[in-house]
Amino acid sequence: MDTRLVVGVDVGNSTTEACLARVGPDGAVTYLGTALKHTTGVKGTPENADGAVAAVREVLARAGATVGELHTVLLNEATPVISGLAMETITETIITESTMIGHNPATPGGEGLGVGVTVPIGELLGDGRDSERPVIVVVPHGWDFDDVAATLNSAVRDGVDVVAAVLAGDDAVLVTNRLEKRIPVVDEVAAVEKVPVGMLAAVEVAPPGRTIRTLSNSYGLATVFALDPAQTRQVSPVARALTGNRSAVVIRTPTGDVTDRLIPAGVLELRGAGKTLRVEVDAGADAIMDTLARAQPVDDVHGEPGTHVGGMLAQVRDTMTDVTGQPASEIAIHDVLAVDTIVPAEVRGGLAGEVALEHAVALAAMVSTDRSRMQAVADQVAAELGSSAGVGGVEGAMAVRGALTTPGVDRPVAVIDLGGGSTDAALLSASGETTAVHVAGAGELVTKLIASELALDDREVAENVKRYPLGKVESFYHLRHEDGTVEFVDEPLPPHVFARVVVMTPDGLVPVPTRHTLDAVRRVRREAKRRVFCVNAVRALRQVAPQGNLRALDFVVLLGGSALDFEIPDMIADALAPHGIVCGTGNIHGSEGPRNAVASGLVDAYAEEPG
Amino acid sequence: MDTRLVVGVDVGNSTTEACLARVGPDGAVTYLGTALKHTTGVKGTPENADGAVAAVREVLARAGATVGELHTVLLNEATPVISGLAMETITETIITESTMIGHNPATPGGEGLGVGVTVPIGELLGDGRDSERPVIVVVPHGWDFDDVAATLNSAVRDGVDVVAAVLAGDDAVLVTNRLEKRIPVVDEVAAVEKVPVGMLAAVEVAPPGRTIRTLSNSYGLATVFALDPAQTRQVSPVARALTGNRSAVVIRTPTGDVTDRLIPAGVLELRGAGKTLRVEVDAGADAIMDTLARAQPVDDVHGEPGTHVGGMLAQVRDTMTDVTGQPASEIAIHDVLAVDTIVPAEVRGGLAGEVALEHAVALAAMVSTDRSRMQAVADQVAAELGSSAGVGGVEGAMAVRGALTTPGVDRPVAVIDLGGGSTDAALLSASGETTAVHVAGAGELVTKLIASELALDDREVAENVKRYPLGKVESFYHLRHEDGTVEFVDEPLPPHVFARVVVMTPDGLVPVPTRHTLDAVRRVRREAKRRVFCVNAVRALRQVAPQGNLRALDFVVLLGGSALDFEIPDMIADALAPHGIVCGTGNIHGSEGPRNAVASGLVDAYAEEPG
Amino acid sequence: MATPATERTVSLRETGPAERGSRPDEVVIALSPAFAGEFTKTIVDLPHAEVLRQLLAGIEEQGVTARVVRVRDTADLAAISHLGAKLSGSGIAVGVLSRGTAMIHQKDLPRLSNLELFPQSPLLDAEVFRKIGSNAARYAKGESPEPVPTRNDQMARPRWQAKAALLHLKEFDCIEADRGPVEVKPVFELSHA
Amino acid sequence: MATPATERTVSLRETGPAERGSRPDEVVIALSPAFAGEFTKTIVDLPHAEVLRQLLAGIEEQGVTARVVRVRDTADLAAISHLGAKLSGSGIAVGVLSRGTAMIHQKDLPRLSNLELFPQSPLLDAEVFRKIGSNAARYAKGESPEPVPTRNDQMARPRWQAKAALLHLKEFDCIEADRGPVEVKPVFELSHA
Ligand SMILES: Nc1ncnc2c1ncn2[C@@H]1O[C@H](COP(=O)(O)OP(=O)(O)O)[C@@H](O)[C@H]1O
Ligand SMILES: Nc1ncnc2c1ncn2[C@@H]1O[C@H](COP(=O)(O)OP(=O)(O)O)[C@@H](O)[C@H]1O
Ligand SMILES: [Mg+2]
Ligand SMILES: [Mg+2]
Repeated sequence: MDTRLVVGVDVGNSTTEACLARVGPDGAVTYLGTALKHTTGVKGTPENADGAVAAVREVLARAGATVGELHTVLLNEATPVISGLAMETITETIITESTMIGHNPATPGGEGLGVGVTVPIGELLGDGRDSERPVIVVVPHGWDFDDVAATLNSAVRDGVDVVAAVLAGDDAVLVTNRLEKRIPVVDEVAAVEKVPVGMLAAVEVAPPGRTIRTLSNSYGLATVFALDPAQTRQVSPVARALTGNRSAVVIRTPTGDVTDRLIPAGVLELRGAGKTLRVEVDAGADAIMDTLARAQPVDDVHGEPGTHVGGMLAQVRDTMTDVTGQPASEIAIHDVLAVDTIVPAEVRGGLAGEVALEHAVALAAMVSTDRSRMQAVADQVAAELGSSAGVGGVEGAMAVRGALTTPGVDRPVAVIDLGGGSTDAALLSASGETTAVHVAGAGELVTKLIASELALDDREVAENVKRYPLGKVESFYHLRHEDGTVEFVDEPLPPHVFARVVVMTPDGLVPVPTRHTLDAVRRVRREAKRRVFCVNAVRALRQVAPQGNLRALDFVVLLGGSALDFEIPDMIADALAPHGIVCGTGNIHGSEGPRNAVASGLVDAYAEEPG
Repeated sequence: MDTRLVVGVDVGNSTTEACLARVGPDGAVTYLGTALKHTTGVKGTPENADGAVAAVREVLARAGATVGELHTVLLNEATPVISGLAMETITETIITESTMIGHNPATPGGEGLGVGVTVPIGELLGDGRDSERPVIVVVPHGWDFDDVAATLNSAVRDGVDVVAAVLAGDDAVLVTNRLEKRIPVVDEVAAVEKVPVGMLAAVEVAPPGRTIRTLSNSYGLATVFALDPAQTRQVSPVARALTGNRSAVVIRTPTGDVTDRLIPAGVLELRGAGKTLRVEVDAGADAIMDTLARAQPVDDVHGEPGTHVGGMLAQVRDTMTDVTGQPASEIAIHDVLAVDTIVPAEVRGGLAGEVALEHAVALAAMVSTDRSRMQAVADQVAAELGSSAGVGGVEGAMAVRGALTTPGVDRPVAVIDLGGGSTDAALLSASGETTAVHVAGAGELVTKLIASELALDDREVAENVKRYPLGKVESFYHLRHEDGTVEFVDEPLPPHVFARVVVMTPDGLVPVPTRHTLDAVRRVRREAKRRVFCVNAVRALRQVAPQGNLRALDFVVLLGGSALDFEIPDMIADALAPHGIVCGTGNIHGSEGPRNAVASGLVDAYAEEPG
Repeated sequence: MATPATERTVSLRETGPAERGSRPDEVVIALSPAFAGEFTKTIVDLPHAEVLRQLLAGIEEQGVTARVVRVRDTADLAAISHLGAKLSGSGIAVGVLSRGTAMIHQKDLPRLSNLELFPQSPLLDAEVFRKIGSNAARYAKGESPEPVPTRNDQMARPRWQAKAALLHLKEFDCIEADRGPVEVKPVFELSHA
Repeated sequence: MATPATERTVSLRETGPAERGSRPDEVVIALSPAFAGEFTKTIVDLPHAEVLRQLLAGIEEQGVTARVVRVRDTADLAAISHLGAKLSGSGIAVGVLSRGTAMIHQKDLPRLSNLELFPQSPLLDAEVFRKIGSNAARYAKGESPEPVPTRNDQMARPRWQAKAALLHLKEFDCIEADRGPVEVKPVFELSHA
């Protein structure tokens, strides 16, 4: 057989990659170039042909070769693994009977603790006034700060013991600056009309940079409201909720309370290894994943109908039906990754738009539909290019073959393909057999976690936060990188980034719409990557390693889009180092980095035994 | 019996507190005042009398009473619990054969990766020059940056392929700004003369704000040095050590390496419950504490002679001998608290003062000497005051009695006394019996952890970092608090705090001599408190709770100096909340906060049955 | 009981030429030549006293100090605001014209740029001016506040266009060419309507 | 092979009156009236060219820009340094006298205060001036560097006291009262010793 020009084509969920090579009569392979295109249509569907053809044309053009010279095109047998995502909040904070105001406004007034009976400012003066008991003045919308201060000053002059105030508007500093008697003032209480009147209440404001000490201590509340032990136990959640605040208001309502309700998110049913195991979603991610580990290999996963998790998995199955064309009943979920996360949500019953960090569980679910459709794509590619085309090998096996072209790698070698929807692992043993697995959860889940924890509506911003380091624009002429170093610019920076936390993308600074500090955004980014990719790397390797023992592994090569990330490979290498594993980012043909592994593997497989 | 004037006196490790009260014929108690003095001499020794007498005189003076009217003084039977501290580094990083330079200097030059043979700058020009192979130029001390740049430029013009440079001085930016060909330059290499010459090497510098990608990846090293798999495995620790750096140099020495050696710290022998359990110190804190839990109650603890931990415990025993006067052999260690920590230490074999974060284990050990010496102190107090004085009750029982004067508290109640050396817990059951325990580790261990992790030589600064919130002085007129809020000042701040992280102490700003960011210092502070006080609170409560079941507890009251801390009480309350426990800072007599519990308890005990 | 209808007036007492401030906690309010002088109300008859009072209140509530200067040699909003920013210790200034149009500016920005612009004077009520003051103070503290939400009422443009043009021309007449900015102390008086 | 013994000279070309800089990445070097003019060496004969070159190098290595001004109406180090700080975009300046005494100052500090002071001119060699430039640039970047370590040689005081007094008086003679500071461009020339 003379030398033949072949192209390996790997159709992924988001990217289609090609590898052009000349295969000599003796099977020797000379690589001529690579190309990368966006996948057209959903992976494993005929629409993929356009993307594949485009990749082949580009790699040929780059090498100055023509379609005519092309001998054959080899496509990957993608066991189409399709992933779906869902997230559910599992805790809810509710304030009853307006017993607490804990929105922690940015500019409260005065300092200290005031305990007294709530009195509307309108009833403060005139004969109806109450000059025996200490009072806390409640000021509705519409009052001018000068008039509020004047009214409070004259009331005090009339002998009314004004000990604190609660305002609707953002006027606390303005009022306290104009008061003769210095009192603590909490402001920006939007629903101030709901503050119970004539009730014993306490207002506390800490000095700048400090947090309150009394209302965040159950026994502080007991002292202030002379509570008996049973009442103290009942209000202790109020103290917990106010911990860390600089200001707070507590009103002594008979049964008023703040509860951190657990939302019955429902039960997950895991069927596998002949067993059906059940686990409550709100038991959290660890409990779910431990149960999952005991039902390996998983046949299917269901959510209790009518519950949140039931809805979550139904949602995943629906997306699968449009993708695979299979009816929902036929869709089998073979793996789930549960991740604990927090979602900022408004507190029910709050008077001032209080926001609490509620617990949530994010679920990535993975479906493997066994019907192979790559042959249909191959036929269409052959038709369009006028050359022969066929399925060259299974993704996992091809990836691990490609990885072998990385300098310093030897059998036995395991690869982890860090993609968008799923994380795939494959092991090529010393004797040459390959075992491959797919686990749910990868790049898209990381992006979703970042978006929800930072309350970012724009998915594009969340993707940027994931991919690039952060900076803080400190003036129009300089910004500070997340590693603390300063960088100056010659031209003044645009106004929309002034004083903002920004992402340093290749095409400029992208502001992150959040009131978090740079360090807080950085922690959310790294935690999301750790909880998805470090967990999944270990989980997937355990399924391919001999007897599930990581120590038996030598070389691990990281591939796929997420292996291009600036910190994920280091995190995974650190997680695997204690097991004595040499782990690093692949470098296909010593030049392509973590890209092109499967396409290159298809060419090598062909060269070994030209089918 | 008519009404009697009595004073309860609690002698602690650092503070001596007094409580004055009038006890009526029917046993009714009227509190008249409290006082707090520094303890004189070591707790449980006759020198305590001066402090006790001073406290009694002050509380009498405050209430306008005279020593003559005093009926009796009641002292606490302090089971003198004395704690010692020791810390040992258990890992050590060593670079052999100068194979790596990883000090990550602040101002490297240029960008990218350069691979070539190391050549001293002196041998660059003239006929001996090497114009075939790419070279990395090594520049010793004494060269002026203009001359370095001129020499490199002329070498390049002569056809020498200069691909990178390594400099002794801080000149990398100065040199790269003057080069015609842009190359990566690593500088500030103090021991540059030790860089092997004529060896294949690689220099990588990342753009500002980014980290290196090739030399921190094992397969990147394999690609750069064309390593076989065995060599790749051998250099992979170098990749791990360089992770997160902005610049690095790797020199291909035959067996050069970086090892993270585990220092054999020795074995701890825990004797208790009829068993002797052994645990390696470098198995870490969790392993040590789990083993300890299985040897409860602990009779004694020993360290393997001749090993680090042997030295640690010997050191603790020596301090005990001078304190208690007992011979070392008689000293029984009844509890230890092990805490994992990190200690910045210079890397052995480093060429540029590299510092690595080494693992260390801190040990607090507690000795209880059963001989009671409080009676001797009481006799001396009686002599000096001319009134009767005696031992009124055991510390734990008295503390829990005093806690009952906190509004909102009822039996059964548990107290945790967060002191300096030890953390003490006591439970008063519904039926009135008290069980008390002491565990090792409290305020002083927290201060020591902060000092070692931030490499603070001055213990006073570490105590300040523990006690007060942080700030960052951003200009002479404003600083930013750790909660992100800004505070302006009228007078310009002193120069020694300019641009520094400071502690906001009541007597002004104290700069923290560290290059860490404010957030990093804050994380060290909170972590140290969590690993000592949250761990000890749960550990101590388990030993007093019925069947060790925390759910059986209702009310927990926090007492002692560390309960005054601005965040420790909230941390402990959060840790106990999941067990349905109402936990908060005590408020003795509804006014004294967490202070004076034992002194008040002594008075109450006396009032019940005037012994 | 709504607040009694108090109508305030303001007079601007000149205290000397406007200097550069050195305190970083200072926002400068730069007034156009005819503000609270030739004119006493905005295009929708909001008293200039109330405009100034709400701007000052927005700044004070944020714990930041304010300095008021009168610009005399131009009636261009960008020029007035940028001049104020150059004088301001924090580099942040609020510029405002007699008819009400306002802008938040910063000293390093190009003159024709701005941090926030409020072009439609008919839509600017007391509450908006309070928020403008508050946002300016927050920029001075290095914070990055959400821009002040302003309605965009296409209907307003034609109805008010003529009056706006008239006020603009009248303001131009009050320009005193090549006379530098002066620092002024606002003195508010209560006059019961 | 030590670097060849190159002796550099510097001439300061005046480019106009010294203005306030606006760029925050700028450190101003403020020179006394006789520096690199009437005098060309420090009290220990370190060439002024080398002093200026090392200060500039320390600043450049930190990625910060520098501007050099000549102060003419005073020979007082604190006054020279504080004037430089007022002109500096970052508010940070290095002041240096002909005999070598130097100081790092900041615009908001009281005139008689400073960030770092180097009073003993005989102990200041090229390496110290390099570190002074580097520390000044790090303050401009908002960092808080360790102060430059300087030897404190009591012995030096008497030996050099007379020469220091002489140089001080001579520098005084070069004062040009009420002439403002000028911006200068240093031009270095290599002259092989
Ligand atoms: N430079 C990058 N840094 C970080 N993540 C990246 C980068 N490029 C792509 N990704 C992530 O990789 C995932 C897609 O991986 P890829 O291998 O291209 O997908 P697939 O193999 O499924 O086609 C996405 O989640 C994307 O966010
Ligand atoms: N205001 C405070 N904030 C935090 N810690 C404190 C405060 N005051 C004292 N401490 C800590 O309390 C410990 C001493 O506790 P204390 O109860 O006085 O000791 P003892 O009971 O052993 O006499 C020390 O570690 C000290 O650092
Ligand atoms: Mg406010
Ligand atoms: Mg440098």
